[in-house]
Amino acid sequence: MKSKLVSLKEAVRDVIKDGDRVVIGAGLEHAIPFAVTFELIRQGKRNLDLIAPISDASADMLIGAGCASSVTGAWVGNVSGGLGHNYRRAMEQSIPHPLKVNDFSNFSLAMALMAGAYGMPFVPVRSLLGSDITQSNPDHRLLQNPLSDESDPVVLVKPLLPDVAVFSVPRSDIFGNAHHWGSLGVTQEAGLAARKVILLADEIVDTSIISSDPNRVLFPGFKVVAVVHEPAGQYPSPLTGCWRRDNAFFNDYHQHSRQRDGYLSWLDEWVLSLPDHASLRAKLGGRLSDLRIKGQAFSAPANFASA
Amino acid sequence: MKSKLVSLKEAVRDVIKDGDRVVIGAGLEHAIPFAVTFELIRQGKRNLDLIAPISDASADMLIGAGCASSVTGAWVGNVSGGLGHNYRRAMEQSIPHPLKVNDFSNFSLAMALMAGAYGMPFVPVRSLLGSDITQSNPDHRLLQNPLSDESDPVVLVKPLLPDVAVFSVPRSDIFGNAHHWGSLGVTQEAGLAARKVILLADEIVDTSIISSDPNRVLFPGFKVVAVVHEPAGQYPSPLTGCWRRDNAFFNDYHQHSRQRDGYLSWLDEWVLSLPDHASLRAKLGGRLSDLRIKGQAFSAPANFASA
Amino acid sequence: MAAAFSTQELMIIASAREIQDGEVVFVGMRLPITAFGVARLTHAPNAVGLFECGILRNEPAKDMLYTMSDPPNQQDAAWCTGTAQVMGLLQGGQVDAGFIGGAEIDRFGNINTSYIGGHRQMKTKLPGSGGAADIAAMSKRLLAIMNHEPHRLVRRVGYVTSPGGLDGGTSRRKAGLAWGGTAAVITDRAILKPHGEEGELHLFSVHPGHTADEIKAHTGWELKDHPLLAPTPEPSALEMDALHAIDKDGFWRS
Amino acid sequence: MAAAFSTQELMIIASAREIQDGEVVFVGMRLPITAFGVARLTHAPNAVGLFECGILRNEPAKDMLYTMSDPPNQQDAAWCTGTAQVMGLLQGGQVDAGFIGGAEIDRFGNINTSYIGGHRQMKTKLPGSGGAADIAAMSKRLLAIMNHEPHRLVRRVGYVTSPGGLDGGTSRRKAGLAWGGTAAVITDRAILKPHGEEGELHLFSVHPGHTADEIKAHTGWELKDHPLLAPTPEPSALEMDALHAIDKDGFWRS
Repeated sequence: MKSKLVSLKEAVRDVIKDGDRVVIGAGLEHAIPFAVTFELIRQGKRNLDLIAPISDASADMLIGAGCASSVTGAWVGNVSGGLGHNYRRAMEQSIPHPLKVNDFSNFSLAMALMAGAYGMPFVPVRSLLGSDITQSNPDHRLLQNPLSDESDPVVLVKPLLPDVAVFSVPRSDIFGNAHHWGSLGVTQEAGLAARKVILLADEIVDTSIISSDPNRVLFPGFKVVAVVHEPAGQYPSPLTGCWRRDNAFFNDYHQHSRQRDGYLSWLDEWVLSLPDHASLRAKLGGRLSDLRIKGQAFSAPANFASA
Repeated sequence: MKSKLVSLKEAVRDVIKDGDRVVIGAGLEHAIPFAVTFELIRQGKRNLDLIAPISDASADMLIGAGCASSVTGAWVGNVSGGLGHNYRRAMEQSIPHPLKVNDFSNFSLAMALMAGAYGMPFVPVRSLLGSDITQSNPDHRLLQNPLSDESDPVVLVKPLLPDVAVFSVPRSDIFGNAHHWGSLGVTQEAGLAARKVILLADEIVDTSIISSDPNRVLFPGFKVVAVVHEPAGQYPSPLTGCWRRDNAFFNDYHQHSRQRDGYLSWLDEWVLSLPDHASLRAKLGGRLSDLRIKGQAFSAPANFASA
Repeated sequence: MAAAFSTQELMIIASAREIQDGEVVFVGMRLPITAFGVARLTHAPNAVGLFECGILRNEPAKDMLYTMSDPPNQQDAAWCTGTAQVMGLLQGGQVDAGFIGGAEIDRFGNINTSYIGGHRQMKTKLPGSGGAADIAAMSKRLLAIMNHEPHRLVRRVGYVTSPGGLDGGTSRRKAGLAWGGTAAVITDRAILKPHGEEGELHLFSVHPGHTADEIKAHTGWELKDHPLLAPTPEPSALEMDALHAIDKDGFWRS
Repeated sequence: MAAAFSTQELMIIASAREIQDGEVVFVGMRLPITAFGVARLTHAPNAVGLFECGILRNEPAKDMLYTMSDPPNQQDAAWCTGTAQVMGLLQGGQVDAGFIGGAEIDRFGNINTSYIGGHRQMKTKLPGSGGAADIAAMSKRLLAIMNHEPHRLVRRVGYVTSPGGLDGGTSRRKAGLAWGGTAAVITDRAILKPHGEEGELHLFSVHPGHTADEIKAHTGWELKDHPLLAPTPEPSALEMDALHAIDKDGFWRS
């Protein structure tokens, strides 16, 4: 098998195209591959459709930088600060340009990705009943349950089929076989539904490490087209077993992004003036190493021996 | 929290009622809780609906003993031998009494349990198109996709909501928090869809072992109403990390069950004459201990430390 | 002996009282997760908490959380899984109660966290539902936490992100929601609960230091008295001890 | 130099040739899993194998398997998961080929493993679909393995467990199956492949030691010649070496 190891620059350049439907992290607030968010901004990608239930402040950053023409999600903001200022400016004032939002709830988005993952033509969701989400997103179709003789409304949600999904993982081999742990959000569904997957691996390990625990794999390695070895690629979000969250970074972003000018200077300092993620790590220095998880609370071993 | 630890006899007596819709194992050929199959026969439970994609020879044994009035599944037989002789006698000659079969395929059954697990009113399945399974099981409704303007048939499958699901697990605490590993079949869906879960645990461990690896848990402990400490409760099926399969036992069952008389004498020897599963373990003696997995191939540790 | 307490501490304790023993609760972040901890240490030792990122916890996390996905919420969790699994329990009717917040709530308990002014004539874009719509639709009881201002407690929200009683009466059931609805709205001034055939929110209890008149003046509809209207009971010493055992640094004190 | 080989060894090697490099294949048990191993060791080193119990393997298991769930198939798997996940890949069009067996197959490749005589006038109850219906409906190419007897290769099966070409022509597409269909039927006497507008199975190749006439006499419909009809190529030394490397005990030798 051929190694899929490439640089962050190559992965973003070669795999993500303008206009793609992309999942940049599927863990809500966990394991969001911000290194790809930053690199998409540096490479000036355009007209992306950002698919994610939440992905913390990643969408807000991409919207402010003009990379996105639409958001397919349940929540866009900054978990630390609440509102997403760039999202508001785009929606309310078309700054830097107009944005379309395809409204979902967290569960309906999970089910839409599940429908994509498992080849379902649609998925019936009851948890959208009563919500105006079915009004603002006409893709969601409110219908009578065809199996019921009594009044029984259901919402049919269409499958989502991302072009590319990007995930931060604690460890992967060079072929895209990877381990995930902690809360998973919609990672499995997004990985199975996507045409192509990019992994940002905190650590590159031998295949034997991954195959020692095949239950910790969420989707097959053959879905993965690029593996990037990028420690703290999820910074400033947390990654179970590896990194804590940098709450101050999110607060700082929230304050600076309140005004367009402040956002642009934040962007210059933290993204555009840095050539790559290694430069961000270097700039952070001790602030980053303080976030490294140094304790050990290991999973009890599971035996897979066959005899 | 109160301990849920009970004997096999108590769990089967108190939790599984005549007429219940029961899942006796969801791993196809893996981790089938045969100790419960045998105890259901000993207690003379009646009119069960057996829900399972496959469950190896468990359904055939229960059918021959007169415990089941229907099977909701994809395949009934004996994986080693192919055909299930009791299943054939029940279907072809109503021996010991007539049996209803609700035809599924493996995937449609998985999706029906998923619909039960996630509160879906139905689930659309394409993989039943073209099959006469939609003819012999009129619960499966062939309809036009309501979201498509072109001809696009889909099959709507109803959710399955078992009364009780029983699983063999390598380890559980006394509250029903358990680890599963290896191939999972429809275990997660069945556990989430069932009203009540019984666990047969090969080993009882402290809660801290389970919470050291919350990703190896498939459904919440609050679904579990009874935990039975029963080593080799899945014998003669295999259990990853614990027990190999006793192929000879299945072959022997296949030969004996060819004729009704042979089945009845097999039943007497291996089930009715034994008061409990400990007696079966004692009867097997070295034959069982030979199947114990003694090698070690441990999963690489995953760190869950928070700092 | 009643200890001194802040408004937020009172809201936490009032929220804790809404959790019953053995219940499965979507607790979310901020006040509710602390309320869950207080409930477990007092009257509800067997309550369990769900988080939509895919976590079930029997006990609250041991360290400070900025988000529900932070490492302390992962360590020693009872279950780490996906959003579909935990929220599927919700849609399957297996979740007793859920807490959500909001920017606007109306007299039938509908909550808007999406578009102030409605999606066609939006004045302000809010972040959106997250899991709130699902939790509002599918919990057996919905518990809302709000700041009590007239522009937040409005006669009718411009957009229903998370359904309460919709247009009141049977309209929630007619929309296909077989169970659930607003059980209580806990504000910084009062607790409101639905009452009457229409299920309109009524003033159920008045927090210490506030008056019914002041509360009504801060409510965007003509708020009526619940027949059981009473002062909100002050936190007991037991409740305050439990809260202090969790909030060691006094985050909710000020 | 062609080595001596058994009929089953020939069937395994003929099956291996149907697997292309890099493909995702539902391999199931018995002959196909061995064929997968041979293919990986010869022309398809990057093929991967799926098992409906919830296993993906890059390399075949190292020890003897009685069932696909046996411990040797779990150890060093590339992915251990559930049935919904692996078969969801199938319904999502991500599986290139699938192998199934059967009791009856008809001239359009439809397979019956449920009810001989049909479900209304059943003569014999067979075990049922398992995953076969799903694999037949949703693999990009279906590969069937059968013993070649007139009562097994019939004009029309009494019950379609696993759809091939249904009534021939466009009937499979009209049933809503957007892709797939029978690519080859590998028997102990021959290989049949669909041909012509109707997609009826034709005699594609004749195994060494057999004749077209004999094969036609053992087929329950008037079997026609495929335009590419030829002898089945004998196993090469490379293929036999690969097979022997896997089947160390000569299980398939007799």
